[in-house]
Amino acid sequence: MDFATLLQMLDATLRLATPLLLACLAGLFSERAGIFDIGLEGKMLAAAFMSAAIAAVTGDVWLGLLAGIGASLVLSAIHGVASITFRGNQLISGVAINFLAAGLTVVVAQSWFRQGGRTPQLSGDGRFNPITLPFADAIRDVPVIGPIYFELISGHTILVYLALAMVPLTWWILYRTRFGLRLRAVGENPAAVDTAGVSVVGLRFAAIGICGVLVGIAGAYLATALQAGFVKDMSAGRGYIALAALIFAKWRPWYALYACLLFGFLQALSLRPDIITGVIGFRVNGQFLDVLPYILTVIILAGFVGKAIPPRAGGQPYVKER
Amino acid sequence: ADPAILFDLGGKFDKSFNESAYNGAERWATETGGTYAEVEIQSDAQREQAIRRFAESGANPIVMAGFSWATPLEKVAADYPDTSFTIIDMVVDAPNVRSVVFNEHEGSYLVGMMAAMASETGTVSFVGGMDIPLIRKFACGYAQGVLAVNPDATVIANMTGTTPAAWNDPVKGSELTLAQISQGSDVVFAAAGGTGVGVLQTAADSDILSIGVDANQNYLHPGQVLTSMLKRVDNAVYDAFTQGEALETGFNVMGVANDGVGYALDEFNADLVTADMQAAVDAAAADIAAGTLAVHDYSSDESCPALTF
Amino acid sequence: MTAPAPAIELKGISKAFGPVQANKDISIRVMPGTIHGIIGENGAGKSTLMSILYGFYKADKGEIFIAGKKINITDSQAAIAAGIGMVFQHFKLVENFTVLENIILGAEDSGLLRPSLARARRELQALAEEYELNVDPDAVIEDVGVGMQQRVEILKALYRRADILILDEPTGVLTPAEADHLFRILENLRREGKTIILITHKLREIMDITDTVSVMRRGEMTATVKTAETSPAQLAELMVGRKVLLRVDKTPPVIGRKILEVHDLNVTDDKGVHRVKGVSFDVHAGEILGIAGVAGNGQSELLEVLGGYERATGSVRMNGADIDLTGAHSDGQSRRAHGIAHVPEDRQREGLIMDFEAWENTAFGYHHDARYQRSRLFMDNQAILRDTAEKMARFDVRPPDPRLAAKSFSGGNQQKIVLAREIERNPDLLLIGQPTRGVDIGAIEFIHQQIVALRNQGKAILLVSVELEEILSLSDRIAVMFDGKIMGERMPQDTDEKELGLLMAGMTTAPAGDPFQAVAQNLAYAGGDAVKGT
Amino acid sequence: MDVMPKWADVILIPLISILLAAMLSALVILAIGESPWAALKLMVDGALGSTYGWGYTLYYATNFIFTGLAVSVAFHARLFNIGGEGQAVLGGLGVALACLYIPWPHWSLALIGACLMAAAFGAAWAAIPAFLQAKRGSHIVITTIMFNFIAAALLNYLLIGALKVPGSMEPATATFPPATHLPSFQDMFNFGGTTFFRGAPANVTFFVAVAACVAIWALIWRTRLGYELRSFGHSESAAKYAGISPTKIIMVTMLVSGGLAGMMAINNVQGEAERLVLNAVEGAGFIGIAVALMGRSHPFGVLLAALLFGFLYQGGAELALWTSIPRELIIVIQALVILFTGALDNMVRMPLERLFLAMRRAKQ
Ligand SMILES: Nc1ncnc2c1ncn2[C@@H]1O[C@H](COP(=O)(O)OP(=O)(O)OP(=O)(O)O)[C@@H](O)[C@H]1O
Ligand SMILES: Nc1ncnc2c1ncn2[C@@H]1O[C@H](COP(=O)(O)OP(=O)(O)OP(=O)(O)O)[C@@H](O)[C@H]1O
Ligand SMILES: [Mg+2]
Ligand SMILES: [Mg+2]
Repeated sequence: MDFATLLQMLDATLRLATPLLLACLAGLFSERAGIFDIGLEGKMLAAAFMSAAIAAVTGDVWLGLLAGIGASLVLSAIHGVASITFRGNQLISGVAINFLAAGLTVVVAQSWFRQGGRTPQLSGDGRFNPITLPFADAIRDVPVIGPIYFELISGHTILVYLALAMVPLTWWILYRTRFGLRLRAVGENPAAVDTAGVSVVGLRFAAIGICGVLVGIAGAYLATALQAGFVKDMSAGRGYIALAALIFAKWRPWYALYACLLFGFLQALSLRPDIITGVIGFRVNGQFLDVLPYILTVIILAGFVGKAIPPRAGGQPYVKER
Repeated sequence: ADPAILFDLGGKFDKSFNESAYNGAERWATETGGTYAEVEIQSDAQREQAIRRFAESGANPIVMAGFSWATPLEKVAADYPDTSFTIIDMVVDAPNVRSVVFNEHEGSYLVGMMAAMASETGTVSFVGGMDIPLIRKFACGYAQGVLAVNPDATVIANMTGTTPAAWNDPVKGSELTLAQISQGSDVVFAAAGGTGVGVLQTAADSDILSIGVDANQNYLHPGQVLTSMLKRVDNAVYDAFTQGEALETGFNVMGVANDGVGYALDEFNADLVTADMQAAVDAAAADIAAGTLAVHDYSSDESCPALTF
Repeated sequence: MTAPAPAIELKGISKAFGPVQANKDISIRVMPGTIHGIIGENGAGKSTLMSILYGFYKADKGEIFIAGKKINITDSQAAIAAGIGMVFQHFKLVENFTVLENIILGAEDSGLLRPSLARARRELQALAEEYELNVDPDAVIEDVGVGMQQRVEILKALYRRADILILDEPTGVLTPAEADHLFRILENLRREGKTIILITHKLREIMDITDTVSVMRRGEMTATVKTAETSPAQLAELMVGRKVLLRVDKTPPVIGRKILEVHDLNVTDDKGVHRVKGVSFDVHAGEILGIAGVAGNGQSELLEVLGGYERATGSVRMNGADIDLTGAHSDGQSRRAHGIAHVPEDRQREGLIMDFEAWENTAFGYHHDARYQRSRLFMDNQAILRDTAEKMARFDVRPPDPRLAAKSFSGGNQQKIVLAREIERNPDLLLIGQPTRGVDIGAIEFIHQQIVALRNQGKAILLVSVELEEILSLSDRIAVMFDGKIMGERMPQDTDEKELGLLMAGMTTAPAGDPFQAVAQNLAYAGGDAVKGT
Repeated sequence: MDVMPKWADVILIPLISILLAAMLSALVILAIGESPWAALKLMVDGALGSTYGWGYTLYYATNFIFTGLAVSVAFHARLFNIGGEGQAVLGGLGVALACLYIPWPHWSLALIGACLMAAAFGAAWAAIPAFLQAKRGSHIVITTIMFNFIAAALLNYLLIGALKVPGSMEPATATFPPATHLPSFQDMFNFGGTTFFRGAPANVTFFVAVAACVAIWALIWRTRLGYELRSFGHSESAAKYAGISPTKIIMVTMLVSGGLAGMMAINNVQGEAERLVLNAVEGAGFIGIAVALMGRSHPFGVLLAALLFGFLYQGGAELALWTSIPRELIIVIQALVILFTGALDNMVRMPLERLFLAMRRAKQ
């Protein structure tokens, strides 16, 4: 594999890892606050649809992004009402949300656009276009760093950079701010937060609100940056892979970045069977690469390679009065 | 009775195969003022039920677009001997069934020639949908056409996947295209259903040429789609609808010779197709029609002289 | 000069949890700079009342005045603002946070953590010096002992400038030395003018440290008196609602052969803490061996090992046969096959399935019994129902309805169901933990009689209880556990609460330094619980 | 103390939840410009108006009975088996292997063989997550989700490789030999010329499913294993006290659960398609969650809920055929049912409890 190919692979990795990363960080906020969220997939899908639909109708991708976030937030709110207010089962609520999104996006898309569950193709300002970073053209021909800067680092949509910036930001929020301290505490022992005079409900809603925004951006990225429109089921299991990445990352922001890059790389790799064959000398089945993230996660979960301990209060509603 | 059409999974607005079938039905409807029944299924399990319900409701003839209808049709056809069926892209051997298949390799050969002539890098590519013999037939014909013009050209061929989901994964289509571009391709032919939308989009975004499939897709990115490999599914549907209940059953091959396949030329790609190109392709088409030029059909022996998969 | 306003005044507080009326129209006044005790049986509503004061629960009715001003305590934030701090029965700490992080949680100065942490570190230093509250600010909670955790909880309150400190059963989990330390801290706090409310079951603690005391019974406040003007006997009567006089009539034991031989038993729990350290003892037929000790000194683990659901090393022989302590056959079923019955310490978590009906609970653990089977495949539910009805009649379980869910019975009746199930199996050895915890007086009497009757039939009984009075009145022989070890064995007629108290504190002889103080301290433990047990 | 009478818990609450779900679904239909009333009529007519409709309704219901039971059994042990989908996929593989490679003399023997293979394959697919939960504490919800994806990939791998018919376009096995074809309702209910259930896929498997309901009922409420399983589900600490091995219960429960999910394949693979296709399960594994929640994990409740979902599926298919309402509407309804009967249970329950409490207070 030559340098240019490697760059191209890494470039694809970055593109494919972005939605995973945004969703993974979204899940991180939610689960760190003690709310399990297997509804990432559904929220991403709903956001993808709404962002594409609104971008198509208005021709303004930023409005689309807002609409996508809005859709995701609505589902987050349902999750919150079910699992925080009414102390329902978070897993079941997540399952319901995934189905709700899978069904509603198609039903609404079909009755709105009559294109078989698709939105119209987006163009121009209706989608996020790649941005060229300063000096990218200038240093393009400098050996090694030139191509790296031009090919790999420059030329992505704004959302890619946003996702990357979210990693240190998430770390900083979690470990350096009051909000982060409380957020982590509420996922470990909500009673401690409650008796310290901080609202458990408020914190948890805030957490799933952030989760909704981030995964909403992930969905919008799919439909308006990676693609130019929505198609049915376009999240294609990315929400679950993000969940796997979250476990893989042991609920930590920097690890989340590495896990998502790894899974993104696997996805990029499965698109280039020629490279795999070239590097390892025999043909690897595409399905195998596609499910490798899941297999790796199961192995991690099994605790054979470093145990992943979820936040202690995760998954349980905070019940004061029986 | 009214005729009926059953679309395949991508839905009638997939901008390619199903949409072509839909256009045929619409053409019949506007020309004759007739009405027809239609359904877009969402899953394989609905197929048999859909055929039965239409047959029972008295629709005749019933046209099915897509090879996946073959298995349920084989099962059902005998139950409704008075109904005529048409299946496109697959052969079902029953007295009341008309099977329409296309010589996709011939059409692909023609657009392959155009790709080779338009390419500046000498590398062109192909993105297929689901990895099945039918799609390899496209790829193989395309590669033959490319090599006929430029024996030194490189043809990169990728399939999107091995499940029906591969027909509807524009994200993957787009990534495959980018990978091919990085390998030097400057013309990409998409035979991938809904996935092709992503291929054409990315080609347009990256300023390379693309080739559409089935329906005329030139309009999707004016000036950036070199041409489209036309597979006249619309004609097949139109024919069947027009013949009505007295449909002529049996085996029906549509190729270059009877205008079943071809390439698209319209105002959107007029600037891209040079006179030389057009002349060469038309000559080849004439040869194929005359039988003097034989394009190898992948599905005849599951092998391709011009491409390895 | 007018009297100062009470630091705390509650008026007409009521609170119901669904069908349970936990607090009924409760009023109470606590003067500033005093220590006010609250006592009452399990479930009397003490914790509920205090949690309402702290804003953890919301009262259905009633008013709260702090320093004479009516305030509306909607949540803990409001209580903290009013200068109230509370140390809960179950600590409210974030296990994987450091001490410092736990202390600033909810009381941060600004959006950013660093300045808050720095200030907390400084202030902690000052508080530690002022009140003898030494903690390591950077230790992680899950790595430190309960004593330190409790100090962190107190520091949390002081850091928030609490003038009123509520402590809910603070000594239940402490060693005598730690409790001693705690009381010194409380004295210091009182001297500083803080108001303290102390919930406890231990009358001796009340008598020793409080200025006034309130008694709760079944959700109601039955009396508030000056400590100096009352006696333990009077408090006990107020607590349970009638004169407390209960002696178990017992004939001298007829000691038979060795039933259970425990030799060099060691238990290490999942966290790697060494819980039981080389314990050896025997239990004979016709004998009750009582194991005394402060909660958390390894008794629970000992019972769990003998009951078959905790792993151990060492040797245990039952009727001369070795018992598997680690392998595949180490479970409750195999123990029952050896003739061991077990009334667990926590009947609601272990002894019963609260959602199961009484008859289903009667078969619990014995569901493989031949008489409960209809065929090889199916159980005979009718047989279980009949059996349950009989048992309920014999043990006077009220209401005698086998189809009622276990959770619908009161604590005493739940315990009778468990006891009936275990005793009626005619075991050679009965393990019984905290037999009367949370059980009312009438039921206590009945349960004690059943235990003695079983012993009179020549069965061996191993009794574990934190109620020293219960141990003294039931046991034929007493072993005291401290820190996972047996500190010594005594015959009940040759010992008294004083000596046992010393052993429970880990001392075999009176300590050299301040013997009087230590004895008094241990007495607080030894005597405190007795009232409820008797 | 019970606040509510039992009937309110098992009948009233699910009923209210269903009504809420139905009302919201009606709103969705209104919003896309169709008439909910007409849609309902069309669904009732299409699903229950003819023996043909019934044949489809019962066919779908059969699938859902199996997956609903699978989820229910696990629920009783407080395990959430969200992997019914993958287990059913593997069950299909088992059925396909049994039907393709063993020369069965008669369908009845083939049915037994296929049942065993389906159950064994489904159980095997549940065994790994179960083992990891029991021994390593890996959250079974996450592992079973992962295993769904792995199952799909595995089947895909086999259907385009070893099991594929050479030259065929479709990722599917060959059609099973005629001796393995199960009698459909059409074959069974053919009295003197009048054919019932003509063309519908309902087949003899329906009776197997009903028998499974009875068997699971007996297992849960009449056997020692069921007793242990329920004990474990209610209180793990109590189960340990009683000498019930958590490992054993988790393993056995998940094996039974996976086996049931796998057995669904005799209906859709052997009974209907008569070959194994890629997407044979079609989400039935997930619908099992809704069915179990609605049926309150009781086999009889599961039977009723499965019939309701069978009706929804067939009715929804009819809607998609004759109106512009896409079939995905069923998924929306399914989501709403899961939401209201599962996650928002307390929303319905809490006011009702307060009502009953107030009524009781008033009586006193
Ligand atoms: N969160 C709750 N939900 C429902 N019922 C509760 C809750 N907390 C307490 N109760 C019930 O309220 C009653 C009073 O309980 P509370 O904990 O106040 O008693 P207590 O006097 O502190 O007892 P203990 O000595 O055991 O701590 C009991 O019947 C208890 O079961
Ligand atoms: N084993 C136990 N461990 C801890 N707490 C217990 C235990 N048993 C009971 N309790 C608590 O004590 C409370 C005692 O209330 P209980 O139901 O016994 O009411 P009661 O009216 O006093 O009945 P009874 O007079 O029969 O005991 C229970 O609600 C429970 O919270
Ligand atoms: Mg209490
Ligand atoms: Mg009581």
